Amino acid sequence: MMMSKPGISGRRRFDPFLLLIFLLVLLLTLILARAVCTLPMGGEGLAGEVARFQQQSGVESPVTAVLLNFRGYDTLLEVMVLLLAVIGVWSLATASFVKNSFATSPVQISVVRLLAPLMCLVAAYLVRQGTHLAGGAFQGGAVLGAAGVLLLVTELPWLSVVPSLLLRIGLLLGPLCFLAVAILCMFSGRQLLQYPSGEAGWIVLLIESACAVSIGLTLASLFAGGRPGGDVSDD
Amino acid sequence: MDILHNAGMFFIILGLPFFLSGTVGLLRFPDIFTRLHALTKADNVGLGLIIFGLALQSDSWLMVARLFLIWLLVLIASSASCHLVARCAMQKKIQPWSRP
Amino acid sequence: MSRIYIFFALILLAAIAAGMVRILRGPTAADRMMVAQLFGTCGVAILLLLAKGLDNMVLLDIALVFSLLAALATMTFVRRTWQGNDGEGADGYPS
Amino acid sequence: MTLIMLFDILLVATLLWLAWRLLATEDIFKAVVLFISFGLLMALAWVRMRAPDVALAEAALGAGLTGPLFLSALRRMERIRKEERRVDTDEDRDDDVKAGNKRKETI
Repeated sequence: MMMSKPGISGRRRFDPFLLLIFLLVLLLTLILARAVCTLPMGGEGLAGEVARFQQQSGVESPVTAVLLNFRGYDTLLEVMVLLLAVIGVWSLATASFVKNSFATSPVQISVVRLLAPLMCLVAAYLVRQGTHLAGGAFQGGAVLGAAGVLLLVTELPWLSVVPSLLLRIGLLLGPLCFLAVAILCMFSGRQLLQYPSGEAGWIVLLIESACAVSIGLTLASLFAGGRPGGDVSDD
Repeated sequence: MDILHNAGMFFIILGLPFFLSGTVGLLRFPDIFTRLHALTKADNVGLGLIIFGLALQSDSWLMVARLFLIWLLVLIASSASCHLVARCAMQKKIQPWSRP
Repeated sequence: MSRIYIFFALILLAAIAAGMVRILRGPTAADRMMVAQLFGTCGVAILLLLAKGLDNMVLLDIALVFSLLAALATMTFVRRTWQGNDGEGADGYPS
Repeated sequence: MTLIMLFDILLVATLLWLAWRLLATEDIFKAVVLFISFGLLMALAWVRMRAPDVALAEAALGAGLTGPLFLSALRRMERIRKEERRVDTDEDRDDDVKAGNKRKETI
């Protein structure tokens, strides 16, 4: 940004490296175009397969059925990846809750007071909606994370006030819940993540709610940019 | 039913010029305060009219409630961010435009 | 009949596309940021019109999320980028 | 249904133009704003591709989270850069800085 003053000279110089990148990108585009052109046309893919087993999945939305039932292990690993991301960020830095030297506008504080609970409510609504329409754990978790970010931006440093143990439990809630269900399924004589038939509905909802909490906390912790060290630094 | 539909359409069509004038204001007005004014007021009136029109055409009260909730949220968001940006611009001592 | 709603949505999309010129031009950082605000309001209107035109009520949820999060980017911008940034000139350029 | 096609074409054209400007611009802040706008429009594009789930996620992440994340990262970057500069000026022009204490002007 400091370099971004208009009128910096030498911007348009010829660079052989850029030419190489351009050629490589062109090559990639051609390969992708060829791959797209050779796709079988008119096939319905796996949509019919999903529709056939929709009844067993316990939910009405095909997307949620695929994410949490048919391809449950995939989602399990994704949730683990999010957890790993937080662990990585936490081991790199401590969060600095920067105090802005300007006072927060009272308007902002009251708007946040109004919006943050509403966001939590909408997050719950989206998770609930995920069983039959669009929505689900990731969407709800993202809205929950946005609520956390909103509080952090307004300098209500909840992340350093919440007991560390509680925060860690919240972060682990989704993955642990998912794993527990997966392993319990194995103990009762089924495959990994093969839910008992007829009870898949509430199991999916349980996993989704737990994951939404974890994803929301994960996103908010990633925004804070480090392990909440506890004290508020002023910079 | 039909008259409600037509009235709704009337309000939606009435709302569109507000959006267009908001964009024109954003592009043509001389300084940040006037642009804020154009953007956060005209657009919200336009959205309100469109939502009112859609509410007249909708067939359930739940839908009407959801539409008005959305409008309320946009109103809160716009007014709050308008206030924050304008306050910050005043703190930075950006001079409001005046007729030369 | 549903085509008329799509036509309205098209007009609003054109308004958004025109508004983007302000991102490139806008002298201060806040001018650029305001376009995101315009996108929020116009985007909600487009989504509502599309919901009616395509008869897909899920879009109302997306509009709800849009409107809920519309203020977040601007608030972050004001608190974290614009305000209390001491290396900045009066023109608001994040120099 | 040519009207909806027109809508799609305008949407795609705007998205491509945004992406190009986003990559070509030299001002990082401008790029961030363009990216936020890109996210909002991308949500509309997902709607048109009949993927409301993805559109919801894009609306929440693109509009709500990545924008603040980038703005916050930008601020952090600038602070780090400023501290580096401060060290530089301390080494180079120690007397100047001490005498005038004009850190802000040297930056």
